[in-house]
Amino acid sequence: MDIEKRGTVTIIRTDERLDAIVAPQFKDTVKKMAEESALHLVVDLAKTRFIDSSGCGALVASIRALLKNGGEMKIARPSAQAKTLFELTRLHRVFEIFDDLDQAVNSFSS
Amino acid sequence: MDIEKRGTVTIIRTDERLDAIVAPQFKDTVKKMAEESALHLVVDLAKTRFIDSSGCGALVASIRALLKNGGEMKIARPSAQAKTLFELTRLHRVFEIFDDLDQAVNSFSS
Amino acid sequence: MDDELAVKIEVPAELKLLRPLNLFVRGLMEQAPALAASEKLLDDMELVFNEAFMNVHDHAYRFGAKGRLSVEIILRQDRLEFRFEDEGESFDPNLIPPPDPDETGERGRGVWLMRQFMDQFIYRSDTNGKNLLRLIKNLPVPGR
Amino acid sequence: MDDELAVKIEVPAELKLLRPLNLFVRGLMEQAPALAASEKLLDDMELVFNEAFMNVHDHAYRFGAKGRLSVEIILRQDRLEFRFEDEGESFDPNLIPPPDPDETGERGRGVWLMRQFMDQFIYRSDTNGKNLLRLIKNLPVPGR
Ligand SMILES: Nc1ncnc2c1ncn2[C@@H]1O[C@H](COP(=O)(O)OP(=O)(O)O)[C@@H](O)[C@H]1O
Ligand SMILES: Nc1ncnc2c1ncn2[C@@H]1O[C@H](COP(=O)(O)OP(=O)(O)O)[C@@H](O)[C@H]1O
Repeated sequence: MDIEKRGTVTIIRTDERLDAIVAPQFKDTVKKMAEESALHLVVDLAKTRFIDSSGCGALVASIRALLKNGGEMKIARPSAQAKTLFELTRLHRVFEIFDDLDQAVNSFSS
Repeated sequence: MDIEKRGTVTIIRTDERLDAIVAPQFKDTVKKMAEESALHLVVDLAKTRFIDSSGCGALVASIRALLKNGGEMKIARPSAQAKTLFELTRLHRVFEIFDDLDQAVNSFSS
Repeated sequence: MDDELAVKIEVPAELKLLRPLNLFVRGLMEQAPALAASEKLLDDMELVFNEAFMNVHDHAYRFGAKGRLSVEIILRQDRLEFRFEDEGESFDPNLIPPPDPDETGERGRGVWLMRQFMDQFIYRSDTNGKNLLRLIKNLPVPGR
Repeated sequence: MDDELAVKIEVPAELKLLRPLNLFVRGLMEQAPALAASEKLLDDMELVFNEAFMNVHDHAYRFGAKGRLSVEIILRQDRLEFRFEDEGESFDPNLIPPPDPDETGERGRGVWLMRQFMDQFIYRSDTNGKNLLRLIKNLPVPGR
């Protein structure tokens, strides 16, 4: 997991797997950032080959923490596996999802 | 495994693992080429993270088949793991080993 | 692969086993032509395996030390089966509601996802304290 | 990792299990600090595991169908042990000569390599037809 600032947007890049091993750390990191400021966050899944239900749970917890604190969250570059999972769990209606990172970064309403 | 011709030199590139699964195929391929012509062969191990005793056996069988038919064999870019193994089994005295592919290719005595 | 390939793994249901087991199962499945031919099928089955493991970890052994888990993988040309046997808390999967599509909860998607991806989800809790979950997927047989 | 981590795997000694098992063992070893700290140690232990598996495949079950193999991996902070149990042909490792340094034979390096990399190589053939090979490596304990 690594974090990059691009103007007013924060990009968080997840590793190869977003599973129960790393989901708690991901969630805590985003929550902490969300509480500090109204964050514009892009979760860049480009490197993530595998995401499970706890990964989905961490993304849901993250977007809730952001919205509560006046922030916003977008998802960029999900794998085919992640897309399938978001659609099955109907999270594609909760997340705004982009196949292109720049589009995700430029999509915030400010 | 893939094969490239560079002038009079043939380069054979092994995959991530040179183990009992692929050693027979490797050996057969080299033997066949060795019997067709006096071959100048470089075995490029750059992609090979893991080699075991059957991989070593296949390399030994290959060099023997080449020498018998007037060919020569060099080894290029072994991993640290492969180097350790060649030294322990004293095969570093049997093989001519290069850390650089071009040097291996240009090392043939013709 | 003409015959049946059966492997059995006994581990403590600890988090640090999750990824090594996933690597093993993925590697094993890649040996089966019907699975190797479909990245999506491999992904789906890896997810199911992962969810089943995590449920034993999170729920069957939710109190205290993580107990033993026995995993069997039975691979035939036309069928893949995972068997998860634990000695922890049991549950009744028929009482687990499907996730509410309008709820954005953090949990409660695992059992439902497994059911979506598998052809059979069979859970049995024995009087001897053992719980067995069988997850069965029919595989497409090429050329039939 | 304070405690002992013990896992047991039962498989047919078939070639197609080699890589999935190697992935599992490598992944498991990476969970142990003393092993994770050294790529060389991980490589050495992966090689030993691989050689031991292949010997059961090639020699214990050299005739006909590949029989059952039980592999145990016992990981402590200061020690790694592999146990390979088969029901095939037995042998006397003390009668296996070290490889002749001037011989360029294709085979005959496995047992010797395992002995080089491990602290203990213990082989026992039981009257009940089971052969057990124990391969033990003492691990460097950080800060001791
Ligand atoms: N293997 C299991 N053993 C005991 N209870 C389980 C098991 N799997 C699931 N459950 C129960 O079913 C519920 C739903 O599980 P699931 O759909 O996987 O969602 P989650 O794991 O996120 O809670 C769990 O909260 C738990 O009460
Ligand atoms: N697990 C085993 N069961 C039976 N015989 C074995 C086993 N391992 C090794 N051997 C015997 O010891 C010999 C030497 O083994 P090894 O050093 O690994 O070389 P290789 O496997 O290349 O022959 C084998 O040829 C075989 O006769």
